[in-house]
Amino acid sequence: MSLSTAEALTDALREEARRLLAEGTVAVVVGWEAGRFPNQTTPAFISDPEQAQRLVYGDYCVNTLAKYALGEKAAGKVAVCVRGCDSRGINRMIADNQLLRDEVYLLGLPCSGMKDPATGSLLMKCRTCTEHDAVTYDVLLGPATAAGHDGASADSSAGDSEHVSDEQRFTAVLGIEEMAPEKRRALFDAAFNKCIRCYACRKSCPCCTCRECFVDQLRAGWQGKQNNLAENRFYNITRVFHIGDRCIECGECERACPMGLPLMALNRKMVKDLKSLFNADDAGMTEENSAALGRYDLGDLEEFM
Amino acid sequence: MSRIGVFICHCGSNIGATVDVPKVVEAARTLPHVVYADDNKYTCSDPGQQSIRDAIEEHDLDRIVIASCSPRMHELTFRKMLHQTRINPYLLEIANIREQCSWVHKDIEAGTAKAIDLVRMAAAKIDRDTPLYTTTIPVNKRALVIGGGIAGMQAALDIADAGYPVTLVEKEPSLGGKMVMLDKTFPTMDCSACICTPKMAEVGTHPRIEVRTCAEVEKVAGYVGNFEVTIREAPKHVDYELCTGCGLCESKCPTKITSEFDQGLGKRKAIYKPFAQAVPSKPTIDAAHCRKINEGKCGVCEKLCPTGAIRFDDEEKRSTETYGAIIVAIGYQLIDWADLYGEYGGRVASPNVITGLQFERLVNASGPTEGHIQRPSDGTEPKSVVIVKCVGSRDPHKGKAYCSRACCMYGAKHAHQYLDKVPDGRCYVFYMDVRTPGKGYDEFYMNTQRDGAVYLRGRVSKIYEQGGKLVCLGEDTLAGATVQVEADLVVLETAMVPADDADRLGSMLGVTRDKDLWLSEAHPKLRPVETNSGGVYLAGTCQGPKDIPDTVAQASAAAMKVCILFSKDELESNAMIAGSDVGLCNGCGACVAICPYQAVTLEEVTRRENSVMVTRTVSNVNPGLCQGCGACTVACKPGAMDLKGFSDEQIMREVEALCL
Amino acid sequence: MPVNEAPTASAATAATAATAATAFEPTILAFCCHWCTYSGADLAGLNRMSYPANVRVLRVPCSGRVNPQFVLTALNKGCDGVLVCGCHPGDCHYVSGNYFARRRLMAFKRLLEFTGLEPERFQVRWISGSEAGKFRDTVIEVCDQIRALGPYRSGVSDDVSLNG
Amino acid sequence: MRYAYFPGCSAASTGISFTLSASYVAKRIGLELVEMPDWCCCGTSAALVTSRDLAHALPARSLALAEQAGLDLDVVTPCAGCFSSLKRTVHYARQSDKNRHRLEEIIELPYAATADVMSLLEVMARPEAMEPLAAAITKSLNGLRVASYYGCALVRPQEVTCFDDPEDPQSMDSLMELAGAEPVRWAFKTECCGASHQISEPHGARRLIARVFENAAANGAEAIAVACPLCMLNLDMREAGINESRAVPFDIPVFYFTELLGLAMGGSARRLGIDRHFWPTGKAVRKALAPPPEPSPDNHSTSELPQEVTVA
Repeated sequence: MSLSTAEALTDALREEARRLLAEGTVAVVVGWEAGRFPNQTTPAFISDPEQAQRLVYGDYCVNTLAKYALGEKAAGKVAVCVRGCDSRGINRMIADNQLLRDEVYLLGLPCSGMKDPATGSLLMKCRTCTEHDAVTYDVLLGPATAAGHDGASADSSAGDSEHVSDEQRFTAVLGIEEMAPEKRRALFDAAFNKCIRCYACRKSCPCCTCRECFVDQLRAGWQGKQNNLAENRFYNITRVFHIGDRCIECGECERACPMGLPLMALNRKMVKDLKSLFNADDAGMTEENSAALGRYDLGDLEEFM
Repeated sequence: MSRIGVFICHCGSNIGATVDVPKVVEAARTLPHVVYADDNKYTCSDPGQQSIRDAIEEHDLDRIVIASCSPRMHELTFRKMLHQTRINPYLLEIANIREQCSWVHKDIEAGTAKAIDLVRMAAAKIDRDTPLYTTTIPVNKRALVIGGGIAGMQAALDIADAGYPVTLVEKEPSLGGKMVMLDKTFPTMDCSACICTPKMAEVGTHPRIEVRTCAEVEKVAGYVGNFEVTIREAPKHVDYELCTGCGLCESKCPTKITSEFDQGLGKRKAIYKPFAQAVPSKPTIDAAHCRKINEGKCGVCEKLCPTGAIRFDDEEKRSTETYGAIIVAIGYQLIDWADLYGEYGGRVASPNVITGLQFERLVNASGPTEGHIQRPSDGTEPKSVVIVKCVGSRDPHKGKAYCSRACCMYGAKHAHQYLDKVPDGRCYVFYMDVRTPGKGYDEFYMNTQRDGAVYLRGRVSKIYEQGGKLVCLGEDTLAGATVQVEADLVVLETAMVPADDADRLGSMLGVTRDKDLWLSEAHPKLRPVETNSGGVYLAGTCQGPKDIPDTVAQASAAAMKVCILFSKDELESNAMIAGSDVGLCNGCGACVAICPYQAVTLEEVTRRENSVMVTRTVSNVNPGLCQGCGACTVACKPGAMDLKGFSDEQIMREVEALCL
Repeated sequence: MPVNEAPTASAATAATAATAATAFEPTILAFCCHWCTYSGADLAGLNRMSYPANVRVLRVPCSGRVNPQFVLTALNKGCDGVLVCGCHPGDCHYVSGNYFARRRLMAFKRLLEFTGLEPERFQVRWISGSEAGKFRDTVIEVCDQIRALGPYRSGVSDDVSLNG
Repeated sequence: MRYAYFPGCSAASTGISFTLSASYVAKRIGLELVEMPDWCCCGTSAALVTSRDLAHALPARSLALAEQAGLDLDVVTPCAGCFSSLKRTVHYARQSDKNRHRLEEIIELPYAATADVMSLLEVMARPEAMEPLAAAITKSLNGLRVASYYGCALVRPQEVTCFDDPEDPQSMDSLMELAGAEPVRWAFKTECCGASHQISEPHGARRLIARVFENAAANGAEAIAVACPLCMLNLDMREAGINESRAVPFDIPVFYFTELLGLAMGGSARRLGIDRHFWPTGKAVRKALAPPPEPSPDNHSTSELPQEVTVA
């Protein structure tokens, strides 16, 4: 987005944050603050009206903030800056009974896609994002981008069309599906071998809100602790299966993964299948829990007869 | 440390022939935690069981693996045997080394290896088994019967006669349902009122049956033995304590409305008893048509009432009570044929094209025409009648695909009644097949033909009015010719379809419905009166079209099921049920939607966590309802929900044992 | 043959692979639901049908009880193939267990195949209590397919493939 | 209101008065009919009996040529037979691409099945036609009791025609009412007129026509309105033959509904083609137009007939 828009939104955000904190409507504001370098930001948790100055909004606010609300809500009502992905994350946690709508105050911000600090081009997760604008908010701090897309500066490859087609969204999946089974096996074995089981993917995922993950429990046969290919595969495939029908495709898991595993390809494989097999609707668009594996239809496709 | 005993059965030669049993015993001894292994000729026999009981004492065993025939055969037997020992009957695993091993693998070596694997799996699983206990649920010994037709009344009478209190809820102002509308009943032709009204009177006066008319079930909560049912009673505007049923009000009431009971052929007043023999035999005021209530005028009934029983300002009453069991007996209704059959006249059909129930009212002595068969259009006696069967039934394209079972018989009855009352009349019956499956049914059909009813095998393609006659175009497939019959009256024997509120009531009670919205029984052959929802039973046509004998039989069957439930003070719940670990559960509710028995609910708990009192919702399984399918355990990501007897750990152990 | 050797393939694995080629007999785990397929399997026994002994049946109350993690554990611990069987949709003793199972296992099967598992190694089949023949034929078919595929390597360096 | 027009083989021959009266009415309500280029026979029931592919391909060729000519208008056809054939083809083509490609293969023309097909009755009964119709009607038909006869092809099979109620259609009745006639409620609106059986199986088929007249007469009809040249032929041409074997002959003239609409717009019998009927229409026309502005010449039955057409 252009410099002027960024500054305008930053001022609006700071003003709103200061007002909310001063009035005491919220106990903490979750946003971004500048990092050490200009193209870097880091999540900020402001509870003092004077500190609202630290908040920024620009092209490099790469973190999806939804899940931080869980950690902060003990202090009281939490204001969260929300774009498309964050707002769907909030809906996700509401649908999973982990959050109540009135525990959060959502500051809607227009988003035309964030940039990768390393390369300056559009982040992969924003390139394939289908919902730029916040699906739910209490106040909208700027014009929704869907209407006016001032993406002059946005990377052209994002394409001006607001709505990403299914082909674009599932390109990675389709690419892998076309590979021969052995090549797919080799690709994922190599990936799973790299996994160091740091669980950053679980930490950043708004679907992963269990009190104690199955991976951390000590149960016979349930989950080996070894960091080898077979147990890594067990963890990764099980996690995809657990969140597959609730995934809001925010791309945080892949972005957070230090070892660069193709996690979104795995998640989107399941999202694509559930969409084509049971025409599951996109997750997190409303507060209802529309998880496809949590329901059934008498007319479902039959392939096991 | 568990002390496992393994017992391998020869089952005569069934196992011994193709499995080297001693070798399996040998292998069993080497398994972890197995402290005793032996073989028996016949483990299920009395000496066989005794040898196990002795071994338990002698070797201080605390769990038993039996490698024998299928658990479907003797799991129960061996559990009963363990009841007589100090071992919990659920600390038992059975390895199926007969049906799924010795009988299907001829090669001894492969068979023996497999048997050893199966024993190893069972031993690995039992190592993780925990003692299980059935819990008890209190049973409120009060029954609720929904629907006051013959089904509901028969069920209520049986339960009340067995000594249990019953509440009978009926939507209409009087008991009787559809049966009391009929004139005669096949095949014996005894008058329907003569056999139905005594039952109504018996129900009305039975000390343990509380009849609630103009009442509907609004909400059902709870589960088997403990249903919390909210009943809404519409205002009757008459105080039944004071009213003596003298009928003065009804005679003087100026407003005349078409009578629903007479299927639109007769009239009734705004304050009315649906029919003479109504039970309770007291009138109600139809608020929608009462001039006093709507326009404040009239009030004749209030002035005339000798006991001052009229209450214009009566309000609807709601009450919530506890019941242990519910019998659904809401009956059926006839299909609305006018929208489906334009060729018979559709919405603008002649008034002389009537349904079977309307014919019943015509021919009924207490009906609008005192039993004289008259054409609704001009009141003249029809000299020729055409009866058309399967209107809406067995017609997947326009109506319902199923056969409504009773119309062949009551079609023949109508023909018989008509020829009886109009000796010089001619009666034609168009049919596809005549189905007379009961005692004396076919003889009745033969008599009707001997009376002169002309049975034409073929469907009627068109009915139209011309020259004051109803011209029925059809065909006689046996003669291979098209047929044209001019009739004064046409009776359509229309299909039975579920009552209007069947769908709503079904979802309230958790009873599934089939594609035609009939309430689904638990098993079509083996459990016809039970449902998948514990404590809810079905009686009569709400479960599907049937005639009166089947309905009454089903009503008594449902009553018996209730009495079985009430024969015990407490209900023993299933032992192998799901359970949720409060510490692991974050209340996401994924399990709640899975359960077909609504056994899982989210409950609020307050407990100390990390030295802070916390209140949050967690999932809770109702032992009375859970049937132990385990579908919810897979929906639970952290594995908080687990199934006793088939827990994640037990199954994982079994899988590991198989792979070693 | 699938590319299955983990980078640190030890000599032991190479040795066991050599002996595998001649006498490979797959180990197949079959989750069977108590009410339908398990009784179908019993019926096969009653009728003295015969099928290969590679299959070990693990009884579960309902196909809805089968957790995909059981399948992953089985494959990781040395099974060469997993079969899940249950009642025909509509016949489930617990009303909707197999409807949920159908959706879960359809999604899970595609996920496994997406990460490279051969489709024959994980199969699901609805077999009723009276379809003894169908149970036998399914077991024979699955055994032949997996025998042709060879042992399944879960990719662990100290891979102790039971039969490979 | 602009439609592609598929005249059909009867338009200029046996159905000439339908064409005359239809064009008369169309001009007055602003209904523009653009004839489809190089249209060919629709195949009607003959093709259907021979081969299903032929029955689908013949209309497809005409429709494809219209598409090729850039005439992307919905198609109107007066004759019920053409309507039934064309509509069946569009329905078949739209069911699946496989079907459409099969047709393209046979007719060797690209065919996208974009144009829908409607009968003239359906078009004229639409709201946007009813307004100009009402405006154009200057004379009421003085409550002439008209029984509207729809025949079979216009309303059946319902899944294909998707037009009006297959048992008790009302569209023609509403047009008659608009023209000031009194629509008769009768039972044979959609019963078969015997169609081509009148030729192949005359003895049996005549009864089908007789019962239509019987029910119309029984309900006091003074005229029957039709919307199909074949119904017109079977009723109008054979009424005389049927009367020969009746004690009390029928005297119910048969009109195309467009003829009656034309009369109500002040059109003369000659201009609307009413003078070409077999059964004399004078009495009904006089009643409809009473007081007659000027006595229209009464056509006397058979003498004027072109020689080759003799009454069967």
